[in-house]
Amino acid sequence: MIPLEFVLMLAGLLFALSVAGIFLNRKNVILLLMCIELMLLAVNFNFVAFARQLGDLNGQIYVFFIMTVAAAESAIGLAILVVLFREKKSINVEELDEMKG
Amino acid sequence: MIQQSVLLTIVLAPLIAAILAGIFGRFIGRVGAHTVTIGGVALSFALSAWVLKLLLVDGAPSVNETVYTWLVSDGIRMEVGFLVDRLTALMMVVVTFVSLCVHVYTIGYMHDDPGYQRFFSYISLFTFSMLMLVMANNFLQLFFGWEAVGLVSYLLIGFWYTRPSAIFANLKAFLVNRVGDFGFVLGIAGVVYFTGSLDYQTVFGLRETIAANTLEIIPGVEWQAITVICILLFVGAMGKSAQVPLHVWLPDSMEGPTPISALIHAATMVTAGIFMVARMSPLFELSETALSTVLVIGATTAFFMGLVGMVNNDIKRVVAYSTLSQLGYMTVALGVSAYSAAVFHLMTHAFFKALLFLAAGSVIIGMHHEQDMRKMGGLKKYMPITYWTALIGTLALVAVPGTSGFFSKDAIIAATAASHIPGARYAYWCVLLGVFVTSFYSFRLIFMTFHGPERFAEAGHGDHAHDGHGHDDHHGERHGAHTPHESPWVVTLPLIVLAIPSLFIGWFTIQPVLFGDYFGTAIFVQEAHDTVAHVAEEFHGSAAFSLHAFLTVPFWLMVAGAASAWFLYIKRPELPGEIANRLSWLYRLLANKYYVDELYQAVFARGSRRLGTVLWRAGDVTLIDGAVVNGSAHVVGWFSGVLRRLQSGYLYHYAFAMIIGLSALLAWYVLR
Amino acid sequence: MESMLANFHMQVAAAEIFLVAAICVVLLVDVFVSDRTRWLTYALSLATLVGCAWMTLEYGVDGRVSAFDGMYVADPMGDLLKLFSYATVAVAFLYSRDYLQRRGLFKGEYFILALVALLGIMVMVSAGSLLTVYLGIELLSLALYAMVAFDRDSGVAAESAMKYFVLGAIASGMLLYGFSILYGIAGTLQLDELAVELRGVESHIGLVFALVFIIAGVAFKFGAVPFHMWVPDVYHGSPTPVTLFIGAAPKIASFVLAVRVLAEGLEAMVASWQDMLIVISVLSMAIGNVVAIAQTNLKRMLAYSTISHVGFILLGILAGTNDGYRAAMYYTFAYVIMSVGSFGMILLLAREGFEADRIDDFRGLNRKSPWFAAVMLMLMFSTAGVPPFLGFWAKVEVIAAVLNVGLTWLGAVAVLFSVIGAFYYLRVVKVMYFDEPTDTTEIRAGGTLRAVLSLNGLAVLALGIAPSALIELCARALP
Amino acid sequence: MQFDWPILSVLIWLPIAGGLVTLALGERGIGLGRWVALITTAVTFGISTLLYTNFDTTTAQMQFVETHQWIPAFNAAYALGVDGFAMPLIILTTFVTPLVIIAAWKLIEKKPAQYFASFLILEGMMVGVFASLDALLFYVFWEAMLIPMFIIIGIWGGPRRVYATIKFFLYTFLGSVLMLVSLIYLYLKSCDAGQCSYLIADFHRLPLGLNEQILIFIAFFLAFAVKVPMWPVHTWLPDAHVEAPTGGSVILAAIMLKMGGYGFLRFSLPITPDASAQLDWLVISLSLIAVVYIGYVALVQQDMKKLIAYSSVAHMGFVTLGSFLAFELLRANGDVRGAAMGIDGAMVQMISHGLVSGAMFFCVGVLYDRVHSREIAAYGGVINKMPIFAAFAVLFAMANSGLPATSGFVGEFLVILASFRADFWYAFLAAMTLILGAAYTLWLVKRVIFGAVANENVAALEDVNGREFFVLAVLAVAVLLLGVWPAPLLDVMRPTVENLIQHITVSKL
Repeated sequence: MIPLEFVLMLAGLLFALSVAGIFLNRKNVILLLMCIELMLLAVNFNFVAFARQLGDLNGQIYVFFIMTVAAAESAIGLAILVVLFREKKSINVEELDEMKG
Repeated sequence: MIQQSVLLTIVLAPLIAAILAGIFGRFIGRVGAHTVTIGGVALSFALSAWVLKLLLVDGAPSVNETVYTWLVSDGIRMEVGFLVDRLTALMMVVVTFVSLCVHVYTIGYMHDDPGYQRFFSYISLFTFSMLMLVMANNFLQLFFGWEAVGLVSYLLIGFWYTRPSAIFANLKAFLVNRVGDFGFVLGIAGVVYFTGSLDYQTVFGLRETIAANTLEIIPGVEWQAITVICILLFVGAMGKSAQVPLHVWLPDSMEGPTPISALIHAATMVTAGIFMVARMSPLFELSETALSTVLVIGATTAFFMGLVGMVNNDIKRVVAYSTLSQLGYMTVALGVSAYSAAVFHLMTHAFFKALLFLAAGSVIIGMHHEQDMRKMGGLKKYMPITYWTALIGTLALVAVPGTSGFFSKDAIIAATAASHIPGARYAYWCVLLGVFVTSFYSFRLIFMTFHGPERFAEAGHGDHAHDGHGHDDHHGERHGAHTPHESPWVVTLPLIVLAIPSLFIGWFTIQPVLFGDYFGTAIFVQEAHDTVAHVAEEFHGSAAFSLHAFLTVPFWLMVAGAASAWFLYIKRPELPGEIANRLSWLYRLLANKYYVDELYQAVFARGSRRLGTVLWRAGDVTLIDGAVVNGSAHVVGWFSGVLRRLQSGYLYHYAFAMIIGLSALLAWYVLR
Repeated sequence: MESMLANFHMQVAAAEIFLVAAICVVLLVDVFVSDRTRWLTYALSLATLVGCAWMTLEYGVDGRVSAFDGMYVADPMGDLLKLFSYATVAVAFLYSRDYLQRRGLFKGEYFILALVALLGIMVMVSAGSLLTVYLGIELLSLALYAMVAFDRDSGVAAESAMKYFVLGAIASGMLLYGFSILYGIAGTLQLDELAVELRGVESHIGLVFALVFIIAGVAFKFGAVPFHMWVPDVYHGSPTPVTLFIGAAPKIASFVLAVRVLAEGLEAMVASWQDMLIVISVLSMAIGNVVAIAQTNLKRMLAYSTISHVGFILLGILAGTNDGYRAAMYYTFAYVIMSVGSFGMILLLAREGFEADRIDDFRGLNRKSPWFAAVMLMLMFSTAGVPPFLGFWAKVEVIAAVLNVGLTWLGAVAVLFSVIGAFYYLRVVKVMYFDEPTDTTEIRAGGTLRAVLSLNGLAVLALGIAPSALIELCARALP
Repeated sequence: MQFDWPILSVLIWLPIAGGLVTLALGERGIGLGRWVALITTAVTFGISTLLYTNFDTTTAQMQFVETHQWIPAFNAAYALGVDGFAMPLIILTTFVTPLVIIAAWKLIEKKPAQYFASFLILEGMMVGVFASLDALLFYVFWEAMLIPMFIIIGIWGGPRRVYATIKFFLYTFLGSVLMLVSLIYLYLKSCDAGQCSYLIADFHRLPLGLNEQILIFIAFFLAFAVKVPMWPVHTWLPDAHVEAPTGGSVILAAIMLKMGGYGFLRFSLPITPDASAQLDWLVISLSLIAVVYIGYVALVQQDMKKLIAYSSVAHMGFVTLGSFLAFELLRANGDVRGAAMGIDGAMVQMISHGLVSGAMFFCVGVLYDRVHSREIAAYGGVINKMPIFAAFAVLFAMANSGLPATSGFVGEFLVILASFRADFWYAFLAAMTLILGAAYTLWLVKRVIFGAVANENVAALEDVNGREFFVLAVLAVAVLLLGVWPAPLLDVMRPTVENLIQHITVSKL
């Protein structure tokens, strides 16, 4: 079977990827939402792997909760996105700089 | 037995009078004011005389008692109290007597001055302060009187406060006196340090312990404590008694009304320093160094200030410089431990110098407030009383044998000759030549004012007094050529009253005061220094003393002075000008009073103002406030301006910041 | 079956359960009421809060009781925090009404979302396991994201909502990542078990990883530097009532999050997280105070002041002692009271087409209304930590806490920063008292707002003169 | 002597209550408000005199003590009491405040009710500072005091009032925050020692190591040096004074500065004696710098208020100098003879300076109300138009330059005597004030009071009215009385002073 370390590395990689995605991406807000999803997935990997390792169900239960919350989260995110688009007629991250200083 | 109530009355009568005249002046009116004050002073004169009688005739014991405790700090009682022995009593009588005369004189002199009541209240206040000073039985009260007379003199010099010159002069006088007080306070502090007391008797009792101690002021240099203290105290005396180099205020103080010049700047206040040193004789006797200092400074003042008097043309200033030089004589006497002689000269001088000043004042009235002698002359026939009294004063001043001035001054010269402490030679020559100088300027004054051609005809038109100080615009009179007239009786009466003692008092009092033990324990002289004793050996009664004088150098010097004055100002009036041109450097040096005023003005006045400006602008404003206080504020502001720019508004920057923070923490932990 | 339910101890969670039910009711009602009868929603929400309060008091506990198999913990501290949250939310409602009505925002959303957020707070307060902690956080955060954006016609609101959302998501992502590793190491999600498990373990790389990620998450919820970037924009962008709400209740949540996770779960690692928190809190005090000086917008300035205050709250927590936590709690309460008041002042002055959120809008308030100028004065000086006001005692407590663990220098640094901070509060007082008013329109605000705000101001003074009441309360909650 | 009613609490809260009433009456009710203010302050003064009449001059113990639970959580008590240091200062406070009220009677157009209220509240707090026996309570009053003064300068001040008042607030705030830290530190130490307490008396007994003493000393020093103010942290004073309204300047100079000196005597010396012994050179040299340096700076001021402000700094130099002589004396002579005199001098100087500088600011106020200029150059020959005023001005000027028989002399004299024991040069530099003080004060008098009428503003002047006359006369009487017979004041303090000295000469190490 795959050793724990590999999974953890994968998860870490995914996490790093998502983070990088968030602050490298200068364009599209949608991308941000996807990165966030990715981040949560990385976490899920961890939980599942550890749960498997420890032979303890709690971790997997946790994953289910995370998935539900993630759904809700992206729903809210998209809602906000819609409002934003109504106001700014754009979803360009670089144009979200009305407030600064 | 002398009751405290009597002493209190003596002191408080003038004070109450002053308060009445000062605060309620506008209610009691002019007459009220001078009645009250003259009454007060007369009362204290009478009582002082009585006290003197009690001490002399009835042989009452001298009083030394506390009135009340000012405060107690650190176990040291500071009290207000009276020490009345013969020295004090003498001073009291002199002060109150002269003051009384001046009060009466003032009625005439200030006759049409709007500040009439104020003036009377001031001079009464002065009498109070002076009495407090002389009657003190401790340093604290001495210092109180010391400063109080200074205050009154400040107020009186600036009496005509609209005159720029007057308010300049009074500020100057106060500050110069403060320089003296600066030393005086330190001296007192030293006394307290070594004796733990301010009371005369206690301090004198412990003087040996002071003498035993040394002070290390400059590290490594041990100084006799007694010397340091005495010199510090004497610095105070230099301020009050206008000794070189603190003499500069006295000539300017002539800005004050003439009665004041007579009372404060001739007869009484300026002699406070002399009195103080005499009082402190037990201390000064223990330090030859201090005595030498006193001696040299006194001698310098006596001679060189006299020289200045020779070239001055302002009648009051001439008298002022003569005062300086006479004070110098007294100081010399102190220096050679002839305290009794000093006090003796103090007394006689009080009479004849007051007389001279009042006479000068009378002349000034007669000349409608003209003070420049070059615009006078021939006044003899217009103001005879003034002339004769002035002449008497002059004779006393130049020490014509028999007059009061002669006895005191000759005693001083003799004492100086007898002294052997360092500086005695120098002092001797100074006082000797001083005689010539004195008689020259004195007769010069007499001749220029009362004899010779009548120059007042072309007087007037603005620029009388050469230095522009002279005339008194306060009276708002027209100046011009009107014939001088004799002054009213209120003016002349005091002249006459003062003329009498000026002539005779020396004759009768020299024996007891100088050679008898008049002062008893009040004055202490060490055997080694006892110069008066030497004089006493040659003294065989006043008459003999006077006769013998005709064979002495001083007498002929005096005659020479008088003669040359006559020659230059009556016989050949054009000569002085020529001499002035011939010796122009000397003339200018003297006419400008050795440029001391200019020096002080440049160094102290302007210097300290410049220093202040530098400290303020550079130190406070620029460095502390600018750099540190506002600087730090600006730095913070600048930071906030910079840091707020990090809040760029870009989402990815925000995220980036988070990541940075996260990785920084991680790195920190993983790598340590 | 009964036994199973029995060891659930559901009644200790009565308040939460009631709140859920109530939220549904309000939601339904709100659907059917018209704008004219909207006050019903308002009234019901307030009633709900009262009900919650009653429940909490009724089923209050005087010891630590855990329910739902340890997922849920009830303790005196929890009860106190909950009660305080109800009060805060209620005050927020009372303050916000006028403003919302004037701007046609008087909709159900605000109240319902607020209640949901409150539920989230309550769940966090009573969280007994990493799972409940997470759920609570998300309940709260999601509600807040929505609240920020709920003024659909405001561009800045949407923008700030988006920023808040994205960053918040990242933060909870980090937190979760940390949780997951922690779970892997300790093998449990229960906080109390976690504490036991970690006692033996000596700090190793994995643990540090977990710790750093968790700290990052917590710091974000607090809005501590360098995880503070969202705070100014969100405070600035969202409608003032929302700013008021965000500025108040969630601080309690952040505090409890720190206490539950760090103090209870990771107490074994105090040494490690103390250092991190020192760095974070010093940075927060520095950045917050310094940058606030440059602000012209009052909401934004208060945002930065919040950051600096978070620094102080962290001081209490990083002390790692019970006194420290108590001090932090006290500080949190004090801060919430003050910030609610400050934003309340903005709401008081706001009117149609006038936000009153620039500092200059307070010009010459002393002319217009001496009383409310005085209230603002008290609030400002209190926030600056000047006696005799509430804020001073909060500072005293936290400083005492850090001094007590030997971090004297930290105390000194803190007070020095508070001096820098004083400057911008003074500036507000300055414009109110020393400047002439620019517009002379009278304050037109409802009676309730005036009354409650006045009480708020007086509370700041009263709790400053007689602070022991609140202090004792905290002491009883956290013995 | 103890009353069965809490006299000190009354002295604190009566004015504050009066202030609140005045506020409540508002600007419309000012007619009544004025009287409320006046009567409250007058009554307060009346009551405060009871402190003197019933004061037990035989003991150094705190008197009129009240103690109540305040914050049990950290045993902070509402503890009040006075000793020989506090009592005179309290009376000074209650004495000056009514005068301020009278002086401002109808002159304040802008928000008079708030003006009077601020002063009343301020008075209560100032009394609180002097009366607190509990460090925390002390600190609360100490800081809270800044708020009304901040308002006073800011609202009723001159053109640069905002800068001045913010500078004043931050300066003093910065000074005192570190004191708070060290107070808390001391509290925790007392806990280690077994019984937690914020009582100052307990701090006095607390044993402390040298290093912590030095740190604590520095913290206190910052707080008090700023208040006094000592060079170089004095620069807030000239600005604050110049911009503040007359009443503000008076209170600032007369009372607030005294709190610095009071703090040194109450906290620095007894709590950290060893550190004081270590660092007294610092305090002494700063004091002497203040006397000389500031004397020169005052000489060149163009603004009357600034000049007086600087002279205040110079005079307060004597307070700090006198307070810190003890150790120097111990080193120089092996005994502390003279230390008591130094502290006596410091205390008298504080009271006297309170009266004199207050009076001088009143004088400037009188002129300012007529001509609306503080520039010396704008005056000249005032005496021609205002003889009575001129008389007062000269009197106070003389007091300011330390003329005997005025209160100004007593303190300086004692301090000079004492410092001579320590070191000749201390006395020498201190005595410079005789010259400098006279120079700047009398030069001011010369340029403002004397001379011919300078301009039409001066020509238009009219002499003091009854109200101003009353204020100045009362102060004049006080100044002369204290100068002619200071013994009563000294007697009140003696036990306290002796107790302090004998406490600080015992090392805490």
